[in-house]
Amino acid sequence: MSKEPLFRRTFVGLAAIAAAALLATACGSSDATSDAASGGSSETTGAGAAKSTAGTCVEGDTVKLGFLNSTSGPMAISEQTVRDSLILAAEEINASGGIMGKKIKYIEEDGQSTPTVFAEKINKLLTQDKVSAVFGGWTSASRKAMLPVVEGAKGLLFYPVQYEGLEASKNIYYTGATTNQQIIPAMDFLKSKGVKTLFLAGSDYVFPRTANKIIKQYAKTLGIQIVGEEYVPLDKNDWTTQVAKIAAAKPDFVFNTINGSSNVGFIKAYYEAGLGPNKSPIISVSIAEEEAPAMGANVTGQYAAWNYFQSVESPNNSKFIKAFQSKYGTNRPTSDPMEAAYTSLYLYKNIVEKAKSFCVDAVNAASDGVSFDAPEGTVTLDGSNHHIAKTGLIGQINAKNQFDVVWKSNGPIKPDPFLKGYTWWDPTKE
Amino acid sequence: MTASLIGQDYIEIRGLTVDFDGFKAIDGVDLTLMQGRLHFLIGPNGAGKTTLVDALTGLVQGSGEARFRNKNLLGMRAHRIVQLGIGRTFQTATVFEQLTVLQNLDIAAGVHRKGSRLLFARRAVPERVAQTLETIGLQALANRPAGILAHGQKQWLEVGMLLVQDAQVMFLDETVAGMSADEREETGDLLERIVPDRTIVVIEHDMEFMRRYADFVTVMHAGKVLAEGTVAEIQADPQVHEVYLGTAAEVGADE
Amino acid sequence: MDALTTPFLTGTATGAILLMAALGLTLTFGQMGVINMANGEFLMAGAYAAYATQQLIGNAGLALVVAIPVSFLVAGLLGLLLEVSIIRWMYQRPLDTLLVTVGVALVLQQLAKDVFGAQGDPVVLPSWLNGNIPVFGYNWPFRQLFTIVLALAALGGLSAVLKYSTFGRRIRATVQYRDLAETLGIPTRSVDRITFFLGSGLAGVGGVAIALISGTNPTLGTTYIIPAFLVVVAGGVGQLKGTVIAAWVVGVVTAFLTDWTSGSMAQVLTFALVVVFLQVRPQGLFTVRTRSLA
Amino acid sequence: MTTTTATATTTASSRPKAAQLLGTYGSLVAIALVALVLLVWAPNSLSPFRLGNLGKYCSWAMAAVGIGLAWGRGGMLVMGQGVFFGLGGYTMAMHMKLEAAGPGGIPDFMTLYGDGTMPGWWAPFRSAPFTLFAIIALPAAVSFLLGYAILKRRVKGAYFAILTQALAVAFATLLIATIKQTGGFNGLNTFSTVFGHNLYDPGVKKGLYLVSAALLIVFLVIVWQFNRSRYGELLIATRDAEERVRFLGYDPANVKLVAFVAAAIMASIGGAIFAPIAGIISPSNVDAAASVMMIAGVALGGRSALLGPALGAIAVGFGQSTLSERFPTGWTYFQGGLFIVVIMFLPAGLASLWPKVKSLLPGRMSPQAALVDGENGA
Repeated sequence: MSKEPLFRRTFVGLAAIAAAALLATACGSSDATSDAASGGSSETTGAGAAKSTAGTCVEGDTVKLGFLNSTSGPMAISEQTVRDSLILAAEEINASGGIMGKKIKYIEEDGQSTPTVFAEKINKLLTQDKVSAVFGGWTSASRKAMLPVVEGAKGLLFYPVQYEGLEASKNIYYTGATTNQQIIPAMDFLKSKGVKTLFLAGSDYVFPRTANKIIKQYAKTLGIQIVGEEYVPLDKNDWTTQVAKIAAAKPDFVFNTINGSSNVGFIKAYYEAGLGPNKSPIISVSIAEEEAPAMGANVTGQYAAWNYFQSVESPNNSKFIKAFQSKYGTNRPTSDPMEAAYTSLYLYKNIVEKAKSFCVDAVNAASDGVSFDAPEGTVTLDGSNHHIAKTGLIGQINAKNQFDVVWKSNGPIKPDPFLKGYTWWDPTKE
Repeated sequence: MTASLIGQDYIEIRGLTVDFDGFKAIDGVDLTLMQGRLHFLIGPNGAGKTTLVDALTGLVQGSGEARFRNKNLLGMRAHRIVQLGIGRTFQTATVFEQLTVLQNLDIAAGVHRKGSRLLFARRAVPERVAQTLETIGLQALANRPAGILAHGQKQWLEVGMLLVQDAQVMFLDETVAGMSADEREETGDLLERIVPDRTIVVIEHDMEFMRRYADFVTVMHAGKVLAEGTVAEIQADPQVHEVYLGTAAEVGADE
Repeated sequence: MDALTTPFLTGTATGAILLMAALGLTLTFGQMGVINMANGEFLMAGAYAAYATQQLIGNAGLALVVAIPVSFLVAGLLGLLLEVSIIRWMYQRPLDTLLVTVGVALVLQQLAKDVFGAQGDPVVLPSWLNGNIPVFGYNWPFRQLFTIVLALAALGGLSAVLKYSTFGRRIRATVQYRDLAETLGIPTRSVDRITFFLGSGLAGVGGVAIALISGTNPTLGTTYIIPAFLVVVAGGVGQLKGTVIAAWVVGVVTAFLTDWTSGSMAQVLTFALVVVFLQVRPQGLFTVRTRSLA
Repeated sequence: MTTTTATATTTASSRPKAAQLLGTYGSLVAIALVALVLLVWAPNSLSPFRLGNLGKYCSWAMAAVGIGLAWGRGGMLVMGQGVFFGLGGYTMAMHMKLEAAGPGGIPDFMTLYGDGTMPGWWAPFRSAPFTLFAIIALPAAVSFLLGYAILKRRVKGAYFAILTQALAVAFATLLIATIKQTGGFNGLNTFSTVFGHNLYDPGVKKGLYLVSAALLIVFLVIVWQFNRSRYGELLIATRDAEERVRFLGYDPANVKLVAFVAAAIMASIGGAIFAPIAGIISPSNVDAAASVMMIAGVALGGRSALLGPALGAIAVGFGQSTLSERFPTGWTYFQGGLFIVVIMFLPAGLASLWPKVKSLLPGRMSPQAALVDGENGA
C-alpha cells in the first residue's frame, strides 16, 4: 500500500537532486573552471588550443600536432596514405631541427570514416591534448563536421584534399584544390579538345553534386551540352543501368565524379558496354595513381584532373618520391592528396616560423604569401581565403598506370573558392 | 448479469468446415453446446477435436456458422471472441512462465479492465483473483513464477485464468492429461462446481474421467460427428466401438 | 524499346545475384530458424576467393572456371565452421543467432580488411566475358548473361540435390517435420551442417558474380544482405520457388525504379513495396504449412 | 468465504510485498545512484570534452532504454532505432540550421547543392514550440503507422527485426538521396545556437549535458513505472506467449505497439539532444550500423534489466571513444566479439551477473532470506 507515496517521495527527491546538480554546475561553469577553449565571447584570446596566451603559445621544446585520419572504416585505405605522408613530413622536419626549434610530437586519432567521430576526435585533440594544429580529414562530410568544432575551439585544421569549394574558414587551411583549380581547368581542357557533349556520372554525395552544378553552369558558357546526369549511392557498386544510359547518349566525354570503390563497378560496366578511350572517354577527378591499377580493367588512355602527378618532373618531386618510397616501399605510388598533406605540414612550419608564434591569431596574420617549394611546384598561400595557388594538370593514364601530363593551366591558378571571379557563376541557380 | 442467462446460453454450430489446403480437418460438423452441462468431446487422434475448438476460438479459419449470442464466431478475431466470454486452454499448458501465478491470473482478469488502468501497478490482489487462487488451490504458490509449477498445477492455473476471465464458455483441451488420480478428481469436482452457469466443453482421452463426469458426449471421427448422447448411449453405440477398433475395450473399460 | 529491355535484363542479373545470396538464407531459416546475418560476408569470402584464384592462376578465363568451385568451397567451409563453432549452441534461441551473426559479420569484415587491405582488389573479366550482345537496342553485357546462367546452374544443382539425393530428402524431411525426421532416425544434426555448408557455398558462388561486377571489397556483403533478406521475407520460407520469384521480382523492380528515379530512391521504394506486399501476404509468397502453434 | 479470501490475500501478498518493496527500493536507489553520478559527480569532475562525450552516450542510452522496453520486455528486436533517433536529431538540427540562418534566411547547404530555395516543409521548424512538438509527434506517428502495418499482420521475430533494419537502411539512403533537402551524406551541421543559446558557450555545453543526463534519468523512472505496472506484466506475457495473450482477450499487436511507439519516442528525444551536443547529425548516425551499435549496448547491459540498457549503451559509447583511441583497427573486432560472446554466453547481459553478486552478500541467499530481511527492515 505504501508504494505510491514511496514512489512520489523518491521522485521528488530525484527531481531535487537534478535541480541541485543543475544549479551547482551552472554556477560552477561561470567561474571559468573549465580548462577548455576559452569562452565564445572574446575574439582576441588567441589559440584556444594552447593554454598559455603569452608568447608563442607553446612552451617546452616540443610542439604537439594532431593527425586525424580514418584508419578504420571504408575511407581507411585513402586516408592511411595521407597519414603516411604526414608522418614522413613530421620526421623530415624533426630531423632538420623541428618547427622554430621545437620537435613535432604528433598525436594520432582515428576518424573511423564517420563524420561525428571526426567532430569528437578533433574536439579531443584541441581541448584535451591541446595540440597547436590538426592535420587530416578527407571526405567533405568529415570536414563539415569538424568545421564548427575547430572554429568553436579556435584551433587550426589543415585539410589536404581537393573539394567542392564554396567555403573559407579562418580556422582551416585548404591545401587541396578548390573547384577553380580542378573542375574548371578540366572543363577548359575538354573545350580545347573540341568536346560538344558531356555526360555527368557521380556518387550521390556533396562533392559530385556541387561540382556538377558548377560544371553545368560553365558548360553553358563553353557551349558544351550536358546529355545526362546520373548519381549512385556511395556504397553501391553496380553501375550497369546508368552506364547503359551513357552508351545510349553517346557523349563526347564522361565527367566522372564518382568516389572510392564505386569507381570499380563504374569502370567495369563502362568497358562492358563497349565504351573506351576512343568512344566516350572519361575524365575523372578522384582516380589517381593509387586507384588506377585497382579498377579491374585496363584504363590506359583515360584522363584525370589533378594538381600533382607522381610523374611531375621536378627535383622536389623526385626527392619526395624517393623519401616516401624508401620509408614505405618502392611499390608505393604517390598521389595528389598525399602530396597536399606533405605540403600542408611544411606550409605550417613556414607560417609559424614567419609568425614566430604558434598562436592561431599570429599564424593567421602571417599566413598571406607564405610559400613552399612543394613537389607539385612552388605553392603560395592566399591569406584572404586560406587556400593555395595551384597549377591545374590533366593527365592521361599510360600503360604503367602513371599519368602523362597532356595539358597544363597557364601557371598556378589563384584560389577562388566562391568563384567570385567567374561571371557565369550564380549560386542561386541549379 | 449471468443470472438471467442461466440455461439459455448455447453455441449453435452448423456446417462447420475447416480446410487445410484441400484436406478437410473438419467436415460439415453440426453441434449444439448447451449451458450447464459438462460436454465431452472424444475421438481418436486426428479426429478433429482440437481443430474444432481452434475454429471456434479464432485460431484457424473455418467456414459455416457458429452462433453465440447472435454472433457468428467464425471469422471473428481471436481476442474479440474472448471478449464475448469464450475462453480456452491448450493441450500443452500455456502459462506465462516468467510471471508469478498471481500475475498470470491478474492478466487474465484484465479483459474486464479499462485500458488506461494498465499503466498503474497492481496495489492489491483483486477479489476475483484471490477467490480463484483459493478455488484452484494455489494460494501458497501465488508469488512463485508459473514456470516452476508442476504439470497439473499449470493446468489448474489455466482453468483459473478462465475463471478470473469469467468465461461463460470454456473449452478445455486435455486438461487432466498427465495428472495424478487425486488431481483428476479435484479437477472434475471443480468443473462440476462451476458448470451450472457455464458452457464447458472438455476434450479428453481419459475414458474413466469421461464416464465419471460427462453429462453429454460427442464422438468425433475423421472430421465428422460420429455419435452423440449420454455416456451410456455412447458406450452402447456399435459405430463408436468400430472406430476404436483394436482398442475397443477403451470405451467400455479403463486402459 | 531499350527503355524496357535495359532495366529488365539488368534487373534479372541483379535478381540472379540476390537469388544466390538468398538461397542459403531461406534454407537455413526454413530448416533451423537461424537468421544468418553473416551470409553477406560469405558473398564477400567468395569474391575474395575468386580474386585469390585469379592471382594464383593468372589466366583470367581459366581462373574464373576454377574460382567457382573454389569460392563454393571456401564460403561453404566458413559456413560449416560458423555452424560448428557457434550456431549449433544457439538453436534454441533463433532471434539471438541474428545478433551473434551480426558480430561474426563484423569480425569477418575486419579480417578481410586486415588480410586484403581496405581498398577493394580488382577481378579481371576474362576476354570471353568482356563484351556485349545487342538485345532490342540494349548492348547486353555477357557478364550479366553469365551471372544469370551461374544462378540458374546453382539453383538447378541445389534442386537436384534436394530432389534426388539422400541428403536432399533428409533436408526436406527435416524442414517439414523436424521431430518426425528425428524419430525416423535421420541425423538432423549432420543434416543441419550440410544445409549450412550448401547455403553458404551458394553465397560464395554469388560472390564470384559480384566480383565480376565491382571487384572485391571488405564491405560488399553489407550492401547485399538486406535486399537478400527482403527477398526471403517476400518469398516465404522453406520453398525455393518463392525465393526464386521474389529474387527476380525484387531485382527487376529495383532496376526499373533505378531507371525512373535514382539508385538511392529505388532502394527506399523497394523497401516500401515489400512492406506493402507483406500487408497482403504476411507469410510471403509461399510457405510450408506446419501445425505448430507458436 | 470472506475470511478465507482475506487470509488468502494476506498470505498471497505478504511475502512478495516485502520482496517487491525491496525490489522497488533497490531499483529507485539504483536510479538515484546513477543520477548522482551523472548529475553531480560527472559535471564537477570531467573535462568539458569528456562531459560532452558523456552527453552523447546519454543520448544513445535514451534510445537504449527504449530498446530495452521493446526488445527486452516486449520481445521485438528493433534493429532500426536509428530511424527514430534520426527523426528527433534531424528535427532539432533543422531548427538549429534555421536559427543559424537567421530570420528569413535559408540553410547554407541549400545554396551549395541546390538552387537556393527552401522546401516549404522546412518552414514550420523555425518555430521552437513546433520543433519540440515534432520531436515527439513525428516518431510517434511514424512508429505507429509502421508498427500498426507490421504488427497487426502478425509479423514478428526475425521478420520484424529484418524489416526494422531494412527501414534503417532505407531511411539513411533516403537522406543521402535528398541532398538538397536534408544535406545528404554530410548531414546537417555548422549550427550556432540552440533555442537562442550559443552552442560554443561552455555554460551552454554543460547545460546541454545536464539536460541529456536528466532526460535519461527521467526515462529510467518512466520505464521503471512501465515495468511495475500491469502493462509491464502484460508486455512480458505477450513476449513469452503471444498467442496465449490473444486468448485472454487482448490484441497482442496493441500491447506491442505501445512499447514500440514509446521506444521510438525515447530514441527521438535522444537524437534531439544528440544533435546539439555533437554539433552534427548525418546518415551515418542513423543507418543500420548505428542502429546495431545501439543494440550492442542493450545486449551488453542486459536487455530486460532496468538499468542494463542505459549503462550498457554508455559503456559501449565509452568503449568506442577510448578503445578506438588505443586500438584503432581492433575496435571492430572488439565490437563483433562483444556480440558473439555476450549473446552466446550472457544472453541476459551483464545484469544477469548481478543476482550472483548479490547472492554472495550475507542474508540474501534465497527468497526466504530476502523475506526475513525485508520484514526486519520494514
